[in-house]
Amino acid sequence: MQNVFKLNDFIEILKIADTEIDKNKQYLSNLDSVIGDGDHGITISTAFSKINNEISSRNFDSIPDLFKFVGNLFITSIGGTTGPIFGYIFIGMASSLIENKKDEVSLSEFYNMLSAALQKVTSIGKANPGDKTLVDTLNAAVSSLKESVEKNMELSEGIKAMAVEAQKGAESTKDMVATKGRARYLGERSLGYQDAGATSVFIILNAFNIYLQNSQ
Amino acid sequence: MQNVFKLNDFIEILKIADTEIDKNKQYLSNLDSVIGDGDHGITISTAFSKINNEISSRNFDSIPDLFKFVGNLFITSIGGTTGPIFGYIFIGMASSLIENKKDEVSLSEFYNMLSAALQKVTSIGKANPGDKTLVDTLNAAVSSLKESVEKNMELSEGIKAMAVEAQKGAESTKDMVATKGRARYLGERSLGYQDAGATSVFIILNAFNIYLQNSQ
Amino acid sequence: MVKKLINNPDDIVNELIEGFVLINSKKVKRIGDSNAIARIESPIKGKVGIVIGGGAGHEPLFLELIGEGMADAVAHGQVFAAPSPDHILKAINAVDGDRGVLLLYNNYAGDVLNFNIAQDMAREQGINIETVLINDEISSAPLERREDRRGTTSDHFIIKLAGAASKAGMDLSTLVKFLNKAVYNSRSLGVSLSACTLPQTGLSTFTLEEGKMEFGMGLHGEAGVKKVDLMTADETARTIIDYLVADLPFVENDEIMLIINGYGSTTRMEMFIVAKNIYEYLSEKKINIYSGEIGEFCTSQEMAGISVTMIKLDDEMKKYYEMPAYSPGYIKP
Amino acid sequence: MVKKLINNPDDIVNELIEGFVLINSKKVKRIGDSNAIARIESPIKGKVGIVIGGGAGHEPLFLELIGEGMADAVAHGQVFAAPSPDHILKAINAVDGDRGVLLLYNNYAGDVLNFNIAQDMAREQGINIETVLINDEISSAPLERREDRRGTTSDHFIIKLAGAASKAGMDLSTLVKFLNKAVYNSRSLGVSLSACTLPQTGLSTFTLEEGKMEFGMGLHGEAGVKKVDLMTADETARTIIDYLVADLPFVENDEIMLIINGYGSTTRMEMFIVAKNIYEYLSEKKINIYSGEIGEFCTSQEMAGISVTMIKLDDEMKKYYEMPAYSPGYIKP
Ligand SMILES: Nc1ncnc2c1ncn2[C@@H]1O[C@H](COP(=O)(O)OP(=O)(O)O)[C@@H](O)[C@H]1O
Ligand SMILES: Nc1ncnc2c1ncn2[C@@H]1O[C@H](COP(=O)(O)OP(=O)(O)O)[C@@H](O)[C@H]1O
Ligand SMILES: [Mg+2]
Ligand SMILES: [Mg+2]
Ligand SMILES: [Mg+2]
Ligand SMILES: [Mg+2]
Repeated sequence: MQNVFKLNDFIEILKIADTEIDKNKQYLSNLDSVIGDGDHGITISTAFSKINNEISSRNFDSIPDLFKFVGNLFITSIGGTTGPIFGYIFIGMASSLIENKKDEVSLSEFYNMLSAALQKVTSIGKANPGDKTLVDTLNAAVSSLKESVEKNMELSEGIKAMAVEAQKGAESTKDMVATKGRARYLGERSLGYQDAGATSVFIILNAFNIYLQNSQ
Repeated sequence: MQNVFKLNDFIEILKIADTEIDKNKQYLSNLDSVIGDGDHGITISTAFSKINNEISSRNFDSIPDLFKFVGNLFITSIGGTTGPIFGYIFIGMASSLIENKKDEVSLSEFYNMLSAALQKVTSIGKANPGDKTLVDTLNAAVSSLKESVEKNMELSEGIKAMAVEAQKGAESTKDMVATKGRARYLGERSLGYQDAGATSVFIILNAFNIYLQNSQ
Repeated sequence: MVKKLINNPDDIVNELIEGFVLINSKKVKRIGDSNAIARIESPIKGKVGIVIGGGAGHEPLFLELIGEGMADAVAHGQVFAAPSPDHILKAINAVDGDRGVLLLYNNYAGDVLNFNIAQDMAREQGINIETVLINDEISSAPLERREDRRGTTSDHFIIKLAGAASKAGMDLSTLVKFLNKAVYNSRSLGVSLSACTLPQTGLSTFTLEEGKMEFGMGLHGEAGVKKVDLMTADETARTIIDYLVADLPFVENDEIMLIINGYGSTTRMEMFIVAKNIYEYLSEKKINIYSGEIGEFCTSQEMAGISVTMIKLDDEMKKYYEMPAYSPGYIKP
Repeated sequence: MVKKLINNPDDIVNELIEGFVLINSKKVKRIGDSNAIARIESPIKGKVGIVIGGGAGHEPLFLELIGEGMADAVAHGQVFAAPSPDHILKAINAVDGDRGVLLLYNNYAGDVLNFNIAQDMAREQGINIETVLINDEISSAPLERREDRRGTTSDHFIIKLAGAASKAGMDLSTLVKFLNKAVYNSRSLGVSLSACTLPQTGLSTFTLEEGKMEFGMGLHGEAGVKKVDLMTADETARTIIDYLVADLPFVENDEIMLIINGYGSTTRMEMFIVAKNIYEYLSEKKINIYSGEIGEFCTSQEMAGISVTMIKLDDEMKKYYEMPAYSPGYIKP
């Protein structure tokens, strides 16, 4: 049973993320149309198709190489809020590895990656946990990873726990009042609805889990 | 019991017509919206209010004077198809009396009036009986009057019969395919719906009947 | 209930005119409190006065098409109802200079009745006055009865030609011939996706079921030639073009004016998509688009749908089309 | 189902741009197959290049506002989504002459993120580039957080000023100050009567019950300040004007630009009726309307409703407003 992610694992995980996002495209748009402008499912699924297309015709030297490429593609060519915000998640993940040309990532290194992503996104988007954005999912995932690393968990166990907490994080946005993004104009009226971006980040993080479960 | 119409009777009848049209305004617009453009109730009720307003502040020398005035008001200031078509009905009615300054109208003279109106409208609008227009109501009314005159009926009996036949005339448009007016574009699809103008002409003719019934 | 921004339903057209005159107070004047509105400089010496008009509810048609190089005056009826002759006569009198007056309007029974009465009244006043009827809409009668067809979305183009030619000094009888030629070469056909409501009553003039669209629907909800399942923009474009091309007919190397008109709630985005499909299809057919316009030129309240107008051009029509026109509702710099 | 005239939902913006470029082929060019479109004569020497942009679906904004005396290039995103930096950078590169480039767009989080990235990329290329954000919509944040407000229907006016001033040779830093002054003096507020649907999905962005209307609704269905029973045009006009006047505040003898914008399916008839009511109310308040415009300047698909923009003018703003502008979507002769 594998205890590290290799470059090829990540490439496969991005494919799973693409498939999972695609399955949930309509659902994500529905979520966004209640408290946003209804386009999140389209934007994020278009982005993942594009990314997997581009990846398939390229070779990557290292894991940070891959993540930087994905991040830059998101940032420069997707648009919407999704483009830059998700782009900086991947750029953030790459940044924690960038020093040395990394070709394996342990659970603790993965924790560092996601933690850097959270920092990056917070500094760009100025949303904090509780603001009813994808930061709530990321934050829950990072906390879970931190605990799992401290408990010295296996990779797949840690990732599984992360997915569970990410889901809770996404669901927790239901009880929040939006203060960032388009939903903020709704104020109190945003209560009771789950945030679209928080949900898609969960779906993406869950792709890591699906991959590890399948490869067992 | 009166056996002729006098000037003042017609003025009272126009008031009744106004009231009756007003009651049926929505119904007439509904009819027009199924096979026309939905404005007939508004146009005809606006016209009758305007006419009664203008009449109330004027004196008339004779019956043809009154009808000419009403006809001209319709023709010059109402617009739509209704303005000219209904205008020529009144002008036609006046024309059969115009020679001598008439101040009473018998049933047979009334028959001549309506008969002239029918002719006038047919020559202006080019619609024949069966074309699903107000001509069908007028035509039925004229035929009934002709018979009543031949039978030497009392005024109120003749007018009552006319109203009955006018209603049948209006209802007969249900089974016709429109070939004139906006409804003609519907072709076969106009079958089953009663014509709005045919209905308002019935309502107006019925005002003559209501007046005579009330004054008995 | 009518979900529209109005006040007293009986006062709609009056308030419409007031708002229009307030915004354009330097350019137009209302004749008393009538529904006749004329260019502020009317009557203009040396040109035939162009009077247009018809029912309200199709804005920018007709109200907003008076201005330099366009019409000189407009007579408005109530919503979807022809103006009465008294308003038309006021418009005629306002623009009667020294070259006569032209009545230019759409071929609907109500309009013809009322404008003819006004024309007779003007003639009795000694005014030199003629009429040109617009009848471009091909679904309303077969080609053999072209004179029975109603007028629709070539209006602003024909009015533009009338404004330019009259401004250039064309005399009344030449103008009538010229415009009749332009009308003769104009063809329009539209498609509706949803109904409009009459603002006074809130009633729909027709119903279009979910997933259906209708070809040839009239501007007041008069039924069209066929009701079909909703097509793509491309299929819609090709179907309309096929009808139009067959009707004149337009042939290879013809040079045309193309107008894509939105009826009300259809977006410009959709109109541009249809435009793309039409450009491609006409290029396949080797019919040359001299100039293309998209916009809301003739609306039918909040009806969804578009119409397409093709006008076969010759040098005379091109010349007057190219002259500038400045009206609140149509500008050609 | 989406009842709109489209083809492949994923290709909407691409086809929109193609249709636009076909109709305006003598005036604009698309940069490769990107969503960047520039005036055909770009880059123009001696003037700051004006780049505008944002999500599609608001036509004529932004696409149709490039032209002489208006913007020089536009970068378009998908419907209701900010353009990505690569398109923006292409627009920047297309108009970068010898006087620098100005980015002028609406203050939405997505737009700010993407335009800022593009601006950084342009600076890395050595381009002299600045940004002006439009934030006229008063319901989106209280006055103390004016910089959080979104931009809406003063856009075409601010773009017009930018086009005129840059054409007249104003340098980049002066232009930024001038436009920030114009934005500072701009206030808009709208009211919605019915929702719009996203063309790709057919989903409504919100629902408005029968008989209700909402003040301050955003252009993408973002909720407004209050939902009320449908008001008359006059009550609506007065309520909007009260909010706008209190916000700047506008005071007696102020001279203003008035813009009445239709969001999509609201008729020009309704806009004129609202205009009449606004003219009357502002005259009561002794606020002078220097110039009034009505039309669809910034739409939100087929949403029903209107917005009103008031801009306090000074001599400099009037001077550049009076200069001519020719773009497909906005002409001032
Ligand atoms: N400032 C922010 N920081 C982090 N995430 C944000 C921020 N603003 C919005 N988001 C996320 O973006 C999502 C919306 O994305 P999308 O629909 O693509 O963008 P848009 O609002 O431009 O239509 C929201 O659901 C939210 O999770
Ligand atoms: N040629 C005609 N001759 C007689 N009556 C006609 C003719 N055309 C239409 N009508 C009548 O006019 C009525 C419609 O009137 P109205 O709704 O006011 O006019 P419009 O069709 O201009 O909206 C029809 O119901 C029909 O009875
Ligand atoms: Mg969104
Ligand atoms: Mg009617
Ligand atoms: Mg009518
Ligand atoms: Mg969006």
